[in-house]
Amino acid sequence: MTIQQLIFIALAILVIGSALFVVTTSNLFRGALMLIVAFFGIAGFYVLLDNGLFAVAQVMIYIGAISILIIFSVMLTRGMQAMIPRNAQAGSVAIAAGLLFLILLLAFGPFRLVVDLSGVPVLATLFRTESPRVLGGLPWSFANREVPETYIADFGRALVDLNQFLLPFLLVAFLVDAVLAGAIYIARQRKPAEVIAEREAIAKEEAEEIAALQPQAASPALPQSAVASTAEH
Amino acid sequence: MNLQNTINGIPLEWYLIVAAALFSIGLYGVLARKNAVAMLMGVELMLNSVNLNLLAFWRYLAPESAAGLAFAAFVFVIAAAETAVGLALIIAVYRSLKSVDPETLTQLKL
Amino acid sequence: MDAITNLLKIISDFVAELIRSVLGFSPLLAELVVMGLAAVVLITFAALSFMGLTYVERKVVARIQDRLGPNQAGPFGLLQPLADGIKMFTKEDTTPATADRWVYNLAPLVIAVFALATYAVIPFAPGVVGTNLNVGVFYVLAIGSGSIVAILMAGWGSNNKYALLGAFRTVAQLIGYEVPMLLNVLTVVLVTGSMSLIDIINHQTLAEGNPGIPHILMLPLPALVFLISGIAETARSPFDLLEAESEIVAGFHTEYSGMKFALFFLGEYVNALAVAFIFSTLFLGGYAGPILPPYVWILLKAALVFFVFMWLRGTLPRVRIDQMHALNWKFLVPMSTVNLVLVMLVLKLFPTSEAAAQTFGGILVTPWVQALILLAVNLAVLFVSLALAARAARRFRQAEEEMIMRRRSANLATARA
Amino acid sequence: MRTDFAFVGVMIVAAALLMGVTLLAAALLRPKKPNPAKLSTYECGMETVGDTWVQFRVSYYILALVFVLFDIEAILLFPIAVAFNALPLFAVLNVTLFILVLLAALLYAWRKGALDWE
Repeated sequence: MTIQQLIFIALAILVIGSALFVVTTSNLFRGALMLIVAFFGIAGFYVLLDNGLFAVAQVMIYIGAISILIIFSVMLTRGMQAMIPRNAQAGSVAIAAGLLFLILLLAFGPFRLVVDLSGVPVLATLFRTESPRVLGGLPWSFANREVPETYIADFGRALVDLNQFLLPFLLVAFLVDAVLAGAIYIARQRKPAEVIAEREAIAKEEAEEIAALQPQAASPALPQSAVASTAEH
Repeated sequence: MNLQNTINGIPLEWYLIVAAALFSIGLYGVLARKNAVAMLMGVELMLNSVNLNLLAFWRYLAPESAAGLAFAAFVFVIAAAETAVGLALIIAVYRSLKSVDPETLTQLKL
Repeated sequence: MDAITNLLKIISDFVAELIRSVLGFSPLLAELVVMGLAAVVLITFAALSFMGLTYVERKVVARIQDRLGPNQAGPFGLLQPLADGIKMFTKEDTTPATADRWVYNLAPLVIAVFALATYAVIPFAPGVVGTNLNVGVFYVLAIGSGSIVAILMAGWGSNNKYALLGAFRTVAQLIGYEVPMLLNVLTVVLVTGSMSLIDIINHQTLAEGNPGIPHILMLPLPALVFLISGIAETARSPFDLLEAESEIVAGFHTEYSGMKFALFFLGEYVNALAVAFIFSTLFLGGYAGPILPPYVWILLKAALVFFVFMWLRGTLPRVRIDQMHALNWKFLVPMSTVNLVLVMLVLKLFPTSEAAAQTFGGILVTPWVQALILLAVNLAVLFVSLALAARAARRFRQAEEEMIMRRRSANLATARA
Repeated sequence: MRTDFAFVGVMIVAAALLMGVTLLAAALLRPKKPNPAKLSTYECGMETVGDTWVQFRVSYYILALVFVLFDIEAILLFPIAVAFNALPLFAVLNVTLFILVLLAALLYAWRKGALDWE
């Protein structure tokens, strides 16, 4: 057992444990904190994968930005008091998720070498055992090479290379523009008067629509109730 | 265990198993939670497991290629975008309905 | 002479050799022990400089404000930090009954650990650096986000309205000022072509084929903005809004006392000192310098930057929260972005290497000429932005005055009627 | 195998251990005489009215949103900055376009008043 294997196992326990806590806890703030622990553990995996750039980027984006957004919205929505952690279908979902994990485990894991599924008609195409490195009928081969010293610069060059990732790179800018515009529009705090005016306008519009739909049987109560029900929400 | 195909003594399958477990946990979180913010946390876990897979394959199969890195970077971007918009929606819904339970969201107009 | 220049390197090599050969550890274990020792030395250095800096800062600020500062404990009050330490250790520490215990107690630990983790990449002399990461500056920026999480933990865990409000305000400030910091570090990385702090120092060191121009002469605007956002990132005066006692008591650490409070304090100072070190490394040439040994140079430069921090603290009044956000988002960020784009174009249009000029075109210039062009562009951006900001401020004031006048005349009219 | 991050891990562990020991030592040294008044939350002598975990204004969230935008920019721009010397002018113009589009997003937020603090 090498030291890297030990580190891997420790990280795996940390990540899986905190992820389980995240999906089961009823205290949403603590859940968000454990989510940060899980993100940190995954950054550790990236270090083991010789990718310092993404380990640091993981800390920066997921812990420094996304987690902050999540914690802010936990506080903004006050959703954690007396929170019911699970909904009605939680039991069946748990079984489904467990099954999914089992299938993935059989597809990737060392168990595939123990449990021979090649005899089962449908599964045989998925889990071929004649070659140990086959997934969905596609063989893969290991590179067995070190990461080049210049991988950051190579990545940077690929991002702005017309034949590689220039288009998605530029699209990211537009995506982010759209996200910011949309999120600000959705989340901005409107003044109470503004909201009331808007709702009244909607109610009036709806009332007119209803009146236009049934001009002969226009009972005076109907538009009024429509106004009331819209204004309530 | 074929040590030829391991890096630092760790076979690729280990990463895949961890990623699979993380994905399943995230899926459970998305489907079984009663709080929209908690569901988003599940989505984050799933996206992270995908990224772990992408970078593990990059390291073991094609460390010279930038494709694995670029995909992982774009997953970062998409994750941030998805969280930003998702949480903005949740906050807006919470303001009008005073609830973050997706089951109370039964109408299209707030 | 050589022994003095490389003193730190010789000592560290000697200790490492001692552990390897004399104690007879296996290579892996020996390496781990050396790393652990180095970490302990770095942490001790940070903790001791925290104690010293509290004293020096109080003295300096007192002198600026025509006071004496600490002068009771020991000669010139030199034992003051020790007295403070004993007090912190033995002070009763209460946890509010309604607090979220785990979160509340872990927050100071998290903030201290993340503040100390920055020191893993600061180079003190050639070969004397915790680790030379090839993503060095990116690491420094990323590890700072740990303290944001710790502040939210403290604010939440205290179960106190003031603490939570203070945490929110501080976090809004920290994440805001991280943006100009990012953009200006990016400018330095553009010029250097590497994120490693050692490479950044080498780029500013006089060597064959390298004129060794400190980046502050090439990029004065990024240096200035980095300094401002560094002060804001460490929540020091004039950006110490969380200490606005009249508004929100004492910010996110209202409920903390004793050693836990001391850890917050330590985190604050250690972060400020780290910013001073990083500023010296990025813009002042780090440990590079003539005559004196390298570790003296880096300490001198960092001390100079820290003195600027104390000076600003002693002289400037605290900014208002809306001014602080406006300064960041409406002035520093747009200015830094425009400057970044212009620096990019200058670097591409005026390359210094012949190969680059032949491949990509542009006018071949010497490094000094390129530095002069960068300086000119930087200053132009700075002055144009300042002029624009001044015009906007003037307009704003005029509009405000007009409004006041209108109101006054309206009041007069109602009074007459 | 790159070992350059090993020291970061050692540093984090060592810092956590040392600071934890400091906290423990302080916990052993200090007096402990709690009483209900001492353990109450600091509210200038007033009892907390209502729920402490109050709802906050959404402008904090929007500021965080703009911050996330620039954070995303950073992860893509830092590798490009490292590769900058080997980039053709065409690529640099595209990076410029990228940054200007993001600047447009900032200007939009500015115009919408998302950056104002009232």
